[in-house]
Amino acid sequence: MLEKTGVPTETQIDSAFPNETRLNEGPVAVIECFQPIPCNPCAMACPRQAILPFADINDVPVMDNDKCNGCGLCVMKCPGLAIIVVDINWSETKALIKLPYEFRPLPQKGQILHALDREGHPIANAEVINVIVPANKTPVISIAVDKDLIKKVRNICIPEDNDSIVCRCSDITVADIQSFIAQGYTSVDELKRITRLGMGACQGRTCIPLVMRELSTALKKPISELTSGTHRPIVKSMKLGDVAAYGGKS
Amino acid sequence: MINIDLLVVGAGPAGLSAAIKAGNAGASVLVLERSHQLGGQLVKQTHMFFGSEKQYATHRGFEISDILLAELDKMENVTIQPHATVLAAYDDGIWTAEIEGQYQKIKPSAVVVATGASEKSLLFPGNDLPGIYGAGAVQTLMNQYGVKPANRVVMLGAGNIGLIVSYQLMQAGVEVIAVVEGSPTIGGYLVHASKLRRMGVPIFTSHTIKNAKGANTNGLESVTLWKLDENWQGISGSEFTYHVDALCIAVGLSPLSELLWQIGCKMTFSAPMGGYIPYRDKYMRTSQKGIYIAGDVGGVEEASSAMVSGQLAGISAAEYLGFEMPNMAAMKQDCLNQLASLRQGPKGAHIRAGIRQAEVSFE
Amino acid sequence: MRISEHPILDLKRSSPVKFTFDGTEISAFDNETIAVALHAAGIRTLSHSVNKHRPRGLYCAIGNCSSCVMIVDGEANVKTCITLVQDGMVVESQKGKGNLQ
Amino acid sequence: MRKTADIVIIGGGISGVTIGYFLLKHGAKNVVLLERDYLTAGATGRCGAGIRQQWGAPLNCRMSQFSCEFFENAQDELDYAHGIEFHQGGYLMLATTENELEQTRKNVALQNSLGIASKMLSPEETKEIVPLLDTKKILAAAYHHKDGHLNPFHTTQAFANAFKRLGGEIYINTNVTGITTTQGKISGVDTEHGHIATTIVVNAAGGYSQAVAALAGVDLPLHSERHNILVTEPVEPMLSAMLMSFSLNFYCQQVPHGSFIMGRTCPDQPNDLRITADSSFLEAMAKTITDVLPSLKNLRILRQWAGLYNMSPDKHPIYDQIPQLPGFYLAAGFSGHGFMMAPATGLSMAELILGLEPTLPWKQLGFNRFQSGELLLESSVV
Repeated sequence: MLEKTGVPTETQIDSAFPNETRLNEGPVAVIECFQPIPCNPCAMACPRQAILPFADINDVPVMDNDKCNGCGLCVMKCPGLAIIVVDINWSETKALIKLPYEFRPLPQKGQILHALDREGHPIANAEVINVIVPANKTPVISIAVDKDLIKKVRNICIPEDNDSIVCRCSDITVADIQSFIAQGYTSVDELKRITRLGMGACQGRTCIPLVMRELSTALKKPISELTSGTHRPIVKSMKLGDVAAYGGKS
Repeated sequence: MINIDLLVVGAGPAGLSAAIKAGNAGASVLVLERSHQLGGQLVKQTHMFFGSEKQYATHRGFEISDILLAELDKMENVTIQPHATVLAAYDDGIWTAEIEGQYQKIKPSAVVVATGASEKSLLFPGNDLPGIYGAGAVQTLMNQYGVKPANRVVMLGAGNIGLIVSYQLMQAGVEVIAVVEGSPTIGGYLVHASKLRRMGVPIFTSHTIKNAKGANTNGLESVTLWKLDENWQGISGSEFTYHVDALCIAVGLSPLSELLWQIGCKMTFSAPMGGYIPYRDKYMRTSQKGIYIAGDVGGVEEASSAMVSGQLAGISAAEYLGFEMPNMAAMKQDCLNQLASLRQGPKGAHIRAGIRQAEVSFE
Repeated sequence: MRISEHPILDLKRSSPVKFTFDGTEISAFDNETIAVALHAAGIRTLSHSVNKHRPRGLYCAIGNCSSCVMIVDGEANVKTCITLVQDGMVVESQKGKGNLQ
Repeated sequence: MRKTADIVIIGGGISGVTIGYFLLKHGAKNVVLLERDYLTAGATGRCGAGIRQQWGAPLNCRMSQFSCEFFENAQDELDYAHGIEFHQGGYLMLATTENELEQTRKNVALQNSLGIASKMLSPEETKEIVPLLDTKKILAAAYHHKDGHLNPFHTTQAFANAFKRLGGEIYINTNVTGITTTQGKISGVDTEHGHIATTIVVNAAGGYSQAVAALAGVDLPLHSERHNILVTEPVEPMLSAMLMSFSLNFYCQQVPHGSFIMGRTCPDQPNDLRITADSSFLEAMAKTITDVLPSLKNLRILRQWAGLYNMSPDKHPIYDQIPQLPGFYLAAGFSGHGFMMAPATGLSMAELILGLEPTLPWKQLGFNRFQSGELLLESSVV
């Protein structure tokens, strides 16, 4: 339970979420503040009085869900980082969650992050949809996650750059490749030309199969539907002087 | 310019077998091998071969290489050239090569491409540290040169190569800490696996490497492994670490098909055969007239199949060149029968699927 | 280190030679490649990658990859896994892309 | 894929993306670019990517002057994070015969009169710039320090990104299968992914311009020639200038990441759009280059490839509307220097299509010159 673990119980989480009807009506703030402490910035932050005015500064916040439009102003004002905004119908398959994140480096729009649960375990990948950096230095990050995870995801973490080497000759990592694929380079030849991958002394023997696997994963296409790229002579390097010495003799 | 009836690219089991058959038929044959040693992967194989008598079963790989080379030694119309890398194949029919440091052009009337396969690699943080080797490199060190690659090794991959090389490592005096396999089951022959288990080597299926670490100067010092879930994702919390000075990667082979691409052979991707393979007819001809394939470049199989496909390619190329032997049709049929029997068991299912995909008729 | 006794292989060593690696004398046999001889002497960091300067060693041992390039008798970018050692050879670690002589 | 556009550009090489960029910059709307494979898949991704202002014809001087200045400021203008890697190491044009020496002198005088600060160098002065050079065959050289080299992939991407930021749309892997006309005018483009209705089509298909024109039944006075290039392993910097010689038939440079790129014209090349590599190129190139730069003999060749020069009768490009088919524009026939001229191409084509006053003398580059016989002569092409 919360007092022992720092993690709210399922009952507590359920009590913080609005009912399904309200969730379906649009973005709404969810406040996971269960212990009376002397603190009221959330109620002060809300321009629509959706967080009901406190009688006592020790009150726990109470929402009028119908007034909330999910603007997220309270998210960046809560000293306990206890508030998120959930938009379950953000797209056909994904829900949007706005959450506070006070670490550097900041995530970038379009970046794929790990979505963490309330115990800090990665439970899914999440795409960063928006990053708002307010003056008070509590940025609000919007992420898209699978709809069934809205009650689970409560934090993010930026995956470490995967510095596994794809191309030894030109020192290109899998993070480099993933970033170029995300920028729209979606074939072996395009990646070769923009990164020099496979253009070194090994002639692409080690790296091309690895890149094709990365492309296949990123594009969600079987390798058989990708093209392997061009195969240019020569297969082993040869000195200019030795080639120049060729006299056509047999 | 070297004019020759048949150019054979590669002096491994497939290329040597092709040269024997084409040479027997009377063709002038030039075999070019990039290494200074002939025999391809055979020379690194210290284990007794499977198969049947026709594919030299129970002989060890390096002995088979000697047998094939001794046979070729008797043939005056066959030249075998080590230290000779074929560089390129052009659409005007000219092939170029570096032969003992010299640039040469060759105009062959037919070609058997028997370039074999190259090892696949794997992505994980630290994958380029010194001390991380392809399985072939480890074999080269210990079996070709008698040098111990390391003291404590983890093997990635429980296919035949991973299992065999693990065993060979132990014969070379190296401690094999574990064999790690991403699939839920062991891919190689189970007799190979049992050989290792009774030596006390654990085999972890549904496991893979998470990362490798090492100091700048000495290279690899430890590997962290973890368990995979049913979607091949690492399970956090399942990590365990071994202190080792080498990691050996045996995650499969990929056909070395660059020359076939260059000459315009039609190719198809076959995962079970290791990657892109050429379309070929039953008798090993590619979509390009006069260009034949033999061995792993046509799809990764065992050395026994490589030898038979080499024989078949050699006979077919000789026939294409107009050479005759009294029993050519029967010899070809014998090769086809041998290949069918080598591929017919449950361990041959993926190969049969690959062949079905790539085998066509060009007439 | 070299294997002294092998259950299957009858290891025949050929003529002994000496070469230097970054100034240190190394003993080898003349049918070995440079990379093999260095391994036998316990040296396995052979090169450093061109951009990130990561240490690299023998990886494929058959000239496929570029992991083992060194400066041999003044010549840069020599694939040491397929170059045979010779008596008196001067082998040096390569930093960067190598200078052409 | 959209169904209508104001302007459709065919070809995702450097010319196509610059035309698109300048069109939008000058106020065009709804511009779509179609590329059969991917950006730079054709000649752009295969070219030497040298940039020079040393030409023998005034028009080429003007065009390349404009282009070079554009590239100098492209980083700011196009706002491309990676950078286009413009390395201005200078071009050395080597003269080895008396005729060539005389022509080189004339060219330098012309260039100087147009404000291009090229100069003649003695063999000794040339060797100071390129110590590797064997000067025994060299009578003199022309040098211009502002010439140089670009990364063709990043340069194309920089224009493409800027084009998209201005609202342009790019469809890659989209083969044009037909060009439709109504009452003798362009009415649209058929692609493998659908039809786009438009009244303006720009043919910027490089080596394949004739094939694209043929889709509309138009026969162009152009042909495509195969040219080979080789690239070496990268080594530490040792040659900062681009070397070229018409009499010795070669060009050669070391690019920023260390590789040498070199090419020469080989005789008897197929003109059937084949771009497979040529079996005779390597030894011809190796002999030529080791003769001039003997110390490269130990440098290793990594790869060779070929690409198409789209040749016009007078080795100058054609910027024009097809006279018999209103709405069908052509930017082709670059004869091997389309990459370095690309900003001039983009601006000129935009002005031509949008009916703007010419910044550059592109009016001389129309089809008229072939009828009137006023061909533009250019001596300086490898």
